[in-house]
Amino acid sequence: MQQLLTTFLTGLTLGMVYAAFALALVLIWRSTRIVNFAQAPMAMITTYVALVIVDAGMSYWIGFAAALLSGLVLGAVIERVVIRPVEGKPEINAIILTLGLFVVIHAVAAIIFGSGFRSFPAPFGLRGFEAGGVTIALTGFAVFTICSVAVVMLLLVALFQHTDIGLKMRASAFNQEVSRMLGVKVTRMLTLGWALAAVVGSLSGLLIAGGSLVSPSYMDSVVVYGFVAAVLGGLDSPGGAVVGGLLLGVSLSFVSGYVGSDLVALASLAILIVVLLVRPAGLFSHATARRV
Amino acid sequence: MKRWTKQMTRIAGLITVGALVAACGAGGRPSSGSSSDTAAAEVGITKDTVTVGATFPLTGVAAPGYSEIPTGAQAYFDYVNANGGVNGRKIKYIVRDDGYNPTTTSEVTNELVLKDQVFAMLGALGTPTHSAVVDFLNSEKVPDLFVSSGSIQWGNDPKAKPYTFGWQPDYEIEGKIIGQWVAKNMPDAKVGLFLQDDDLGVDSEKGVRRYIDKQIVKVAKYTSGNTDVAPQIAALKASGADLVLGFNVPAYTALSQLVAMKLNYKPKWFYANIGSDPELIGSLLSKFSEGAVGKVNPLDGVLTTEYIPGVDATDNAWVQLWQKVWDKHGKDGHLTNYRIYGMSEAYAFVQALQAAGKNPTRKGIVDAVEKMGNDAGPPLAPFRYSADSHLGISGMRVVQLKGLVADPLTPVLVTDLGAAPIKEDDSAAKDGPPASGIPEVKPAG
Amino acid sequence: MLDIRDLTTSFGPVKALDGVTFTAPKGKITAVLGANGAGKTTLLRTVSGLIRPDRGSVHLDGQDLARMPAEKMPGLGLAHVPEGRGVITELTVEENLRLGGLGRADRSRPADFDRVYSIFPLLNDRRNAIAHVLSGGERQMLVIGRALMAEPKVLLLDEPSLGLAPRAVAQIFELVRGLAESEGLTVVLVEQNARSALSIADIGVVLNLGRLVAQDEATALAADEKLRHAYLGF
Amino acid sequence: MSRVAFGSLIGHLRRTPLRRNLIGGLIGLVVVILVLESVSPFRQGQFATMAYLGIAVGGLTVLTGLNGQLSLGHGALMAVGAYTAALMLHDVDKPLPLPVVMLLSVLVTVVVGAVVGVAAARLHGPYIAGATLALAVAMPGIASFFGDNLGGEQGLSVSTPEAPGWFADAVYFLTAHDVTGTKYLAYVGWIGLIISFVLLANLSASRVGRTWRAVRDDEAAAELAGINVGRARVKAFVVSAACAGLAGGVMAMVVRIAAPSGFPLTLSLSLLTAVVLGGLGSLFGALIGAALLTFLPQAVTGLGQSLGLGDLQSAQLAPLVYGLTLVLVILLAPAGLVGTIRNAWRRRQSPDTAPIHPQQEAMQ
Repeated sequence: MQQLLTTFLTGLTLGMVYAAFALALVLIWRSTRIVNFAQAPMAMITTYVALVIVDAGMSYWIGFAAALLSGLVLGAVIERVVIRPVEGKPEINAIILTLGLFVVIHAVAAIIFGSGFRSFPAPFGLRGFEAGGVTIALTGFAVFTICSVAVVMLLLVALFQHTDIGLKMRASAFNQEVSRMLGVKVTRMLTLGWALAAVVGSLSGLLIAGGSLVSPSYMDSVVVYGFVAAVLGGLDSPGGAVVGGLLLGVSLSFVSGYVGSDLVALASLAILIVVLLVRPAGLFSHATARRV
Repeated sequence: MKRWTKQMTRIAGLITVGALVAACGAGGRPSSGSSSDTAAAEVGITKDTVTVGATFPLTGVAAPGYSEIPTGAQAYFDYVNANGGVNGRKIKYIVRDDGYNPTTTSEVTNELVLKDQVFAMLGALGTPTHSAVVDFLNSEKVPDLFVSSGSIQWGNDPKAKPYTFGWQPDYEIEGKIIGQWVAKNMPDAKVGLFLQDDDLGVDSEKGVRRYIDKQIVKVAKYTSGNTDVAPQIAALKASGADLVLGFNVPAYTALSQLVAMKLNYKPKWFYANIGSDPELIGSLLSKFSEGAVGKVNPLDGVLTTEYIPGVDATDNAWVQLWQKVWDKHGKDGHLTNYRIYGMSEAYAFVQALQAAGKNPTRKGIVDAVEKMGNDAGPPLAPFRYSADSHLGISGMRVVQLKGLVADPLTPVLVTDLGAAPIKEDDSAAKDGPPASGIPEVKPAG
Repeated sequence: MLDIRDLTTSFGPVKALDGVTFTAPKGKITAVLGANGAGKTTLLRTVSGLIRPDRGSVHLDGQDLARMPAEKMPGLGLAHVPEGRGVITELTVEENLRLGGLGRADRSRPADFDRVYSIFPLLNDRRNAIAHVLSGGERQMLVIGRALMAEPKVLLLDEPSLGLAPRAVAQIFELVRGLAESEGLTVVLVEQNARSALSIADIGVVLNLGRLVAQDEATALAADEKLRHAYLGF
Repeated sequence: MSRVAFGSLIGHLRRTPLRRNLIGGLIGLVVVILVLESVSPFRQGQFATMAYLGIAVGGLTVLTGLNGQLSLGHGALMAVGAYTAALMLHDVDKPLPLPVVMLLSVLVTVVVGAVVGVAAARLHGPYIAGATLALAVAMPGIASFFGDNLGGEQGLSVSTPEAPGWFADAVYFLTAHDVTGTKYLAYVGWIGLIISFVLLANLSASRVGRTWRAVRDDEAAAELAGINVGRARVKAFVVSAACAGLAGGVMAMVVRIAAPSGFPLTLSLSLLTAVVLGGLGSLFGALIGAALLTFLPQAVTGLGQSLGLGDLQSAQLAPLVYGLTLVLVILLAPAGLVGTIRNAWRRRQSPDTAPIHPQQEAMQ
């Protein structure tokens, strides 16, 4: 029973992180129709920013804020400088470009920070929660993980549904030309979309790293599962990303604990295939395909 | 479409260009291939140099830790070269990155053997990676010395792989020694195994089961690369295991400790040597939570084994030598157990090269290593090298970590594969290094 | 009053607009007519900043709009209702309207939804519906309503009758007429259907292959049989 | 007179694509022999690597360039081919003849490719990308799970087959050189590459190829024209899987092992990058891409070392340069290297015509 609960809770925590990562991918997909494979190393490098600050003796929270802020800047700069020229071009160009960025950021991080493992602190306890002599794997940090991702999701919903800037971002994502006619500075919205996505990606990087080890490749598996989660939910649907992430996190945790650790990746493939065979554009795709 | 049907002729053009490029780079065919039967100088040996090659993961997931090994070896070779080299020859040490991908290992080993024309390979790391090239090296008759991996396949069949030698104690004898120690000292423990799902796990489990088959209540395997080990540790906890034997790499020692903390799971831990570098694990875990871990070493009290003196043994003559070498020739960073590992392999290579005589040949060094057996060197236990076995160091001792220091619980225990008995043998442990820090081995035979 | 002088736009070597000059007076409807490919839509897209002209000027209240980016236009009082309607179908009706309101010049007071809802009560009933479900006529109302949210001085209307039932077309034209008269809105109406356009317009201009070939009172144009046969197809 | 006759014979042969491709193939073979006989054994090994990468990239070029389907999982299909070959060449005294081994590698991969293709045919754009990405990551896990038969993490070692006597004799007859192991593998790889490229070029010039392009250009229009879109897509996937299988079979012999760690995600991704680097939709570009994958890392590492960088820095230089090359090619030469050169050439020939972008042609 305890094993069951532990497996479920670790899966849930991991699923929240996948969800955040998938959400970052969805934000970028919606605004620029690009799958950003460089999201993982971008998050990795902002986590290193936090690590440098923490290692310099400053508080975790300063590092945390700095990582999110540098994510914001990094996302905006990358969109402006590198991505802008391929927007609206064939999708494969953008895919190769983000793969190229993936490799470059990776190599740069390895050169600057070395390729060794470093430990990354957590702001809250890493000990499980005790109830009646039974320890549940719900640590303070896990609670923080779940809450912060939930808060980010609520903030995003509020931003998109209830603010003018959110409305402009959505409009730009759906129809750039009409948005321009209505006075929306579309390019600025795209930059903002990338910047916000990079912040959410950075958050997922910090949460994966918290109380664990980081190295330049520590986010690599997250990009796969995060992307699978986004595809599961439907790339256009932020809600789908969250559901996809949770579904994947919990099921993979059970596969790892009860079937075999080496079948985790296979299980993710199986889940994806089953879902896509039933719904080829993800669980939460709109009934109407917007292909013209 | 036109361009598709024209392709074939264009391809011809490309190949020509490729040939030109290749020809420029290759500088013509080497005159003496590996099959040289002339009396001329041996491949990789000149009047004043000996070239050796190595493949290590310098990038990618396996790079952390392992990429330090060649820096140690390099420092020791620099030390030897600064003191005149071996028989007047400087050792040129070429390291190539394989990213722990056997495909790349194969490519860079080709490069080392065919282009750089190394005399021998030294300390190439990894089981799957080195499996890819072991047949090639043997068919090219390149001495393949001291593979950095505990798989038994490097040494258990010298007929099939006459040029390949293991170095560290193989995982099976480590499993045996740990198993016997548990059977003797903790006969009532309920044992859980935490295994890496490859030859490390398989060979060690085989060794352990020889002694405590009935005590094992649970086997949990993780796949290298999947850092979420909570399901495995939860399964061990659920089984009620109160002693966990971990045959895993260092990162997973840290991860298993972290997850155990989350689950409030406090069994006795016994990590195999490969995963127990206390300094590395300590630094990995130093930042975690509640201050408690920061002050007390999380591995305090953990059991493990050792087969060469580690960086903690500051009063050991070997470690003092390594420290001296590193201070003088090391690059960035400080002396670590990985670097000591690299230096110890480099030391063994210098021994072998000396034993191969003034004009070493590939065949000659192989014969010399087969006779190296009990020669003095840093390992605590003798090598098992002979014409019938190319397995490396024959044993180790069980230690308990107190802070960052390893406290021996047993004398050095030596054994061999299969049913070979475990015996005490402290003979090699007492050897100190020569005053010069450079071995003085007489040519063999 | 929208004053267009010598407007010239090219796509590569092809001149899509060639020295077009005319004035659309305030409070009047100016119909831009011509065959397919005459340059009508290019004219509107150039005026609203979606295409950069080679030369020429577009003056609105003494300010030259030519070569200004499209996203500045709503703030300067110019609203463009594109061909094919341009409803953002993923947003709700009200969100589409809100978006229109964000571009208005004077943002000191809240956007006036009530005015649009009073003009188009149908939209009020469906304010929370996703625009995707609207019919063609409803979508046309929505885009005109959305353009009005910006409180423009000039409204550029591209083919509002396209694909609509005659009754819906009549309804829309009547509405545009009313807006021009009651609110002093300057309307530039691009239409394929010249006959019905001239029936509500005050002034007509005729384009052919990017050049202005005729410009007159709408009634006069409608009466010019030769011109009708040559360029207007009725 | 004889020259005239010869000329007319060539002219006659050049008239049909099949014959023209065959002639191209033969010329290619001659060049391959010349090259392999004149370079060092190390370069022969590199050419063997280039051959199997070229086969896989060629197949992917057909899928992505001709049919518009994206696959991030071709490394997994190569793994299928490699494991098939390895199972037949692992610890066996009398291995099957090499052509049979290669054929079986292709067949098994075709079966797997058909299954994947049927699933992928329903999907579009990023959804195919996601599914194939998951495939690339999942496949190595199968090898670990069935460790008893597939060798687990350690993999299956492959004993390189000896060159058959007739082959060695033939090469010796032509070139007066003996066939070493590495050279033999390079020959096997390049013969495989030439055969598969001739077949691919023919296929693309045939009705099937036109169908694929029609589906790529406009699915709805293709459907209206009576093309079974799903079937066309599955067919394209199967053909490219066959190439991946052959590539995997050759790879297993060149690398001498089939192990899960030999098929990381980066393999699949670098195949795709090679397709684009060379120029999407061109077999010639595929070969350029494969050449870059093969020669660039080693050249950069060597350059780093000759500049006095340490082993570690030189090792990290290779991925950095590779990544920068990708980014710069996409930003500065979006038609790929071949396409860009072709455009520049056309512009020189006739300055007025607008450049063509094979990608746009390919992907729209």
